[in-house]
Amino acid sequence: MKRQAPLIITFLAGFAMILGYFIPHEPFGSLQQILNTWYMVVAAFAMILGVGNLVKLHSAKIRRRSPGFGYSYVLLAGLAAMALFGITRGIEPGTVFYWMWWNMHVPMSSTMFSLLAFFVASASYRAFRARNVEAALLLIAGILVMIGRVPLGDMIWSRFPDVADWIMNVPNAAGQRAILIGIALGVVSTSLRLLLGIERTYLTGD
Amino acid sequence: MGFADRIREIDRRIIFLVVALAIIIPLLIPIGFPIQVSPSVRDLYNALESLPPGSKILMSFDYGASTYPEIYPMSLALLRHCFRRGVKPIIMGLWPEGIPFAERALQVTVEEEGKVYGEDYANLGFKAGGIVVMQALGRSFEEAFPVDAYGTPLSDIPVMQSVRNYDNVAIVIDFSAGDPGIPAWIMIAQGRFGKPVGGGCTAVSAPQFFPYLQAGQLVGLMGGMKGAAEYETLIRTRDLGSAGMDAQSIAHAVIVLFIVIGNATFFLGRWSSRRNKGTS
Amino acid sequence: MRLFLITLSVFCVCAVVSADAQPRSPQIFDLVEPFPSVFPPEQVSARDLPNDAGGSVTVSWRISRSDPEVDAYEILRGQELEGDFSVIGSVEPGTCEFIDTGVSDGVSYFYAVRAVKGEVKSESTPSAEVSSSAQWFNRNRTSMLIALAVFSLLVMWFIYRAKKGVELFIRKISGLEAVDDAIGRATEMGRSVLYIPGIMDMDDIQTIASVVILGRVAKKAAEYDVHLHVPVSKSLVMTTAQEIVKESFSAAGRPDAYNPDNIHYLTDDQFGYAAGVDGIMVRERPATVFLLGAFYAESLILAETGHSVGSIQIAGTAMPAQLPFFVAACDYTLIGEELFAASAYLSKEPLLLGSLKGQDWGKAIFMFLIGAGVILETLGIINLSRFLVTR
Amino acid sequence: MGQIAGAWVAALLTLFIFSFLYKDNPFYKFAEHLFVGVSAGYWFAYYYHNVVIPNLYNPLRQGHFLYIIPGVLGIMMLMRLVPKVGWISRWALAFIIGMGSGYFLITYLQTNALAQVEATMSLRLNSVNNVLLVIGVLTGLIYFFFSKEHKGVLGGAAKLGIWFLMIAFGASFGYTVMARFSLLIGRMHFLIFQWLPTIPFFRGLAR
Repeated sequence: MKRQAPLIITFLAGFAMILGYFIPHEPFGSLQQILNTWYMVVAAFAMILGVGNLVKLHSAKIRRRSPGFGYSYVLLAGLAAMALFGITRGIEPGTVFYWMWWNMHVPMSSTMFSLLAFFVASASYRAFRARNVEAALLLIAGILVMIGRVPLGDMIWSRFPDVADWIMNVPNAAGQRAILIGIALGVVSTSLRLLLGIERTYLTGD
Repeated sequence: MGFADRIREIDRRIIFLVVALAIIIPLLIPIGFPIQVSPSVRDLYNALESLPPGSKILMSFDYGASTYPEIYPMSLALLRHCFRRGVKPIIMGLWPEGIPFAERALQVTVEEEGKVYGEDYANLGFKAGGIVVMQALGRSFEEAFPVDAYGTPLSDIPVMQSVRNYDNVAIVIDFSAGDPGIPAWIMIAQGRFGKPVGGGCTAVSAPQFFPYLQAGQLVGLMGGMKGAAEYETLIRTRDLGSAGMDAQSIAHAVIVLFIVIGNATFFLGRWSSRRNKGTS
Repeated sequence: MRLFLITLSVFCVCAVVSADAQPRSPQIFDLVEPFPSVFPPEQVSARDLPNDAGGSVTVSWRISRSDPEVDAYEILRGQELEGDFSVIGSVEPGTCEFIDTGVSDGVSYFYAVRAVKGEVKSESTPSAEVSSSAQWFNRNRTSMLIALAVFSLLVMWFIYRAKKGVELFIRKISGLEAVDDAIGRATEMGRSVLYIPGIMDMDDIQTIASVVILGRVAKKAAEYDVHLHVPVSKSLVMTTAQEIVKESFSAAGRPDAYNPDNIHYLTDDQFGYAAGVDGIMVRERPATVFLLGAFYAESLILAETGHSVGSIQIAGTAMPAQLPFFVAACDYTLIGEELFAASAYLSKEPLLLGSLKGQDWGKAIFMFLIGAGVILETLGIINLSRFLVTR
Repeated sequence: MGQIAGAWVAALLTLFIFSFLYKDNPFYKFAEHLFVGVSAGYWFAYYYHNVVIPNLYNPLRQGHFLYIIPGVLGIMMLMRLVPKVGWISRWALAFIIGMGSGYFLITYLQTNALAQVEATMSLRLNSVNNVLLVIGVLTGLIYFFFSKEHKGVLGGAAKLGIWFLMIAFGASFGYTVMARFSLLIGRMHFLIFQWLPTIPFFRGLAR
């Protein structure tokens, strides 16, 4: 029972999702939506485990005076302030939660995101080298599209934007399609293995 | 270690510094590369240009912090154009983060053009619900927004007094970063109520809206920072978009230069190692 | 003047009558005198929306001849032809369709549409009787059902054959061949292995695939006695990963070496997680980094930081937009489908390998369809693709 | 005042994160830990207000007792904290994995496989572009064959396939570079034109 039940639940939940796709008649028609709501609720409960884990690890760090334990205070303070203000005082504009979100979370998020500009530069310096045919194709396609999409490219040669468009619409589209079809088959096969209980490592043990 | 090797193994922090300079310098000292205006941006400009002064337009800010560098410059350009032409924008947002950006854009443009709140424009604020709000607007603006963003009833705002529903606005402009965004506005405002819809979106999502442009469901579209720069060219005001385009052009050139240097040193290194092998 | 108006009206009516063979609306004749200010909409029809869960009827009509002057069309509904009709909705001029979602299944309804201009209302003849119903199968999705059946049978057939002991050949996948060496390298260097399972939750198939691969990697890590560190972005992924790693350590005979604290939660936030993992990378300097699962824009932030601390990086994802960044910045990249093949490849279990063979047959069928479709289309014989359309 | 304080907090945190580009340092560590804490707290409160209240608490209060099921599944998940009955959390996990597999099985088969195959097979071979597209898709698929060794004709086709994939990777890389710079320009713009002007010396920069 202990071992069989999870396999049966997996199969039933997956089968329900598939039925919901093909059968518009109720109660099947709205199954996908209902199960998705259920999932969100379970994920919200699991959040307690995650945040609990974070608190446990960092309070242990502070207790043990591990190297850099001072930063754990910062982390716990940020977590506590955000969660407590958010739950007790609401999350609308004008609240402390909103102020912290707008002046801490948003700028740090967008700065982290903007680091990409630097990493794109260092990655292309390193990786875009014509070591072999494959790398050379990567390089040429990358450079042509890059140049074709800024005014500078247009100034050098007025056909650059057309070249960039052609690369995007023909060889790029072909490659992307092959990748997408391959992924779909991989997903179908993985899902079937899970639903049929052939892949069950995630459920083994006592 | 030869010169070529040293260049090849260059400390990546030097690359970071060059990239940062390539962005900061054009922002401070705009260069002014000529910008080609694409037809979809020109169409949008023409649609606004053809409105008689005093017309009202609805402008929805449906984007957030992560896409603001691309879309915020568009809103500046469009607001400037409206104010200069005497067209009166009615601002709203279907994304909570959109309104702070709208307010910032208004602050800048209103001061420049000397406009008055309530007379020349209105800000209805944020409303959750997406498509439901769009449909409610079709019945009555007052139903969707009983008060404006500052708590004033719509009936007390001069510019809103002659506005009942979509019938009384000339065009709907959407600054869109996702859902709810341009597709929903096309479905409701254009499809159900027959209002022309135009707008701006991120560079990455622009290609997916081309079919709407071809079908005439969108009167015009700005894609990414480049779209904003093109609009600035049309209204003859260089600002964020154009400055950003300079920075982008320079940064692109810098990256291409890095790639060229990388390849040159790579081949130089291979050539010298082959020669060494030959002599030993 | 009056004479002119009458002549014009008669002329209009004649035009209407001669242009349309449909039943004439009696109203038109009633309206000859006085002059008809608004013509009614025509040919009102109502039908049940097919392939739905019921509760909806689509009403369509031909717009009024005086459409440009009309203010709106009102849609009316009644349960008896002679009974009361009530207004259920109103649409703009130029519209010729309305979807009524306020009906009960199995009840008969009649619809009419009227053009409204100021105080003047001009109503059409009622539609035929209609009732809505829910369907037990969405016929638009027949091709999906066939595809699903074919691929399920293929995969199951090859799994069955594998069970019977038929040998299967699997080609080399270099990213997966490198796994052993990458973990061995960590032993030699005395450094850790960092495993990043992407930023999506356990309901994402890529995350599930990644966590299964984590099991295989953990087993090798236990055998080599390497410190395995798994920071995650979702609580459910944390609990699942803890289970799997614990199990793998027992299977490798080293249950004592398992420490649940090595698999810990950071934050649900995309860039908060990226900031945290970057910090871990620069401080711990792992010998090997695995980036397997669903990634978004943070892919390159992680891969570049991992490279800068000198780690060997094995990446893999089915997010097409992120693959270029992994290809550019990592030592090995599992491209799309290869990510889903990894668990079978690493485990060498015949049943799992059998499913790979099924995938290959799927590809072969698709290739055949593409080839046949293109040839038939080019020769102008038949458009095969329309059989595949699903909604 | 709150706005200027906010701008300063935002600007300092922005600079702290940028400092990581030079090397790991106490400022980055501070920002990183604050970021992890604040964002975890953010999502915790977000889940509470946007999932637990509307999808569990409200429906249960209104008497929709079907919602007891996700509540029970959620509590099963929490049972992990009690070692003796921890195994029951696998039931909740099994539900989620099953649901995810079923959902993705359908969506990927439809939007990735059938839609792409359909788009490709309706091409007419009357232009070089279309011929290239079809060849690219077919050879790309051959590259993904696992159960045949890539030798001979198959090997040649797979090689051509990987070339198409490489062009696709290069092109998408080049295509996204632009959007990535917009983000950095946005941050720099904030620092130069919004934060610096709060310091009297730089007031002239305000826009």
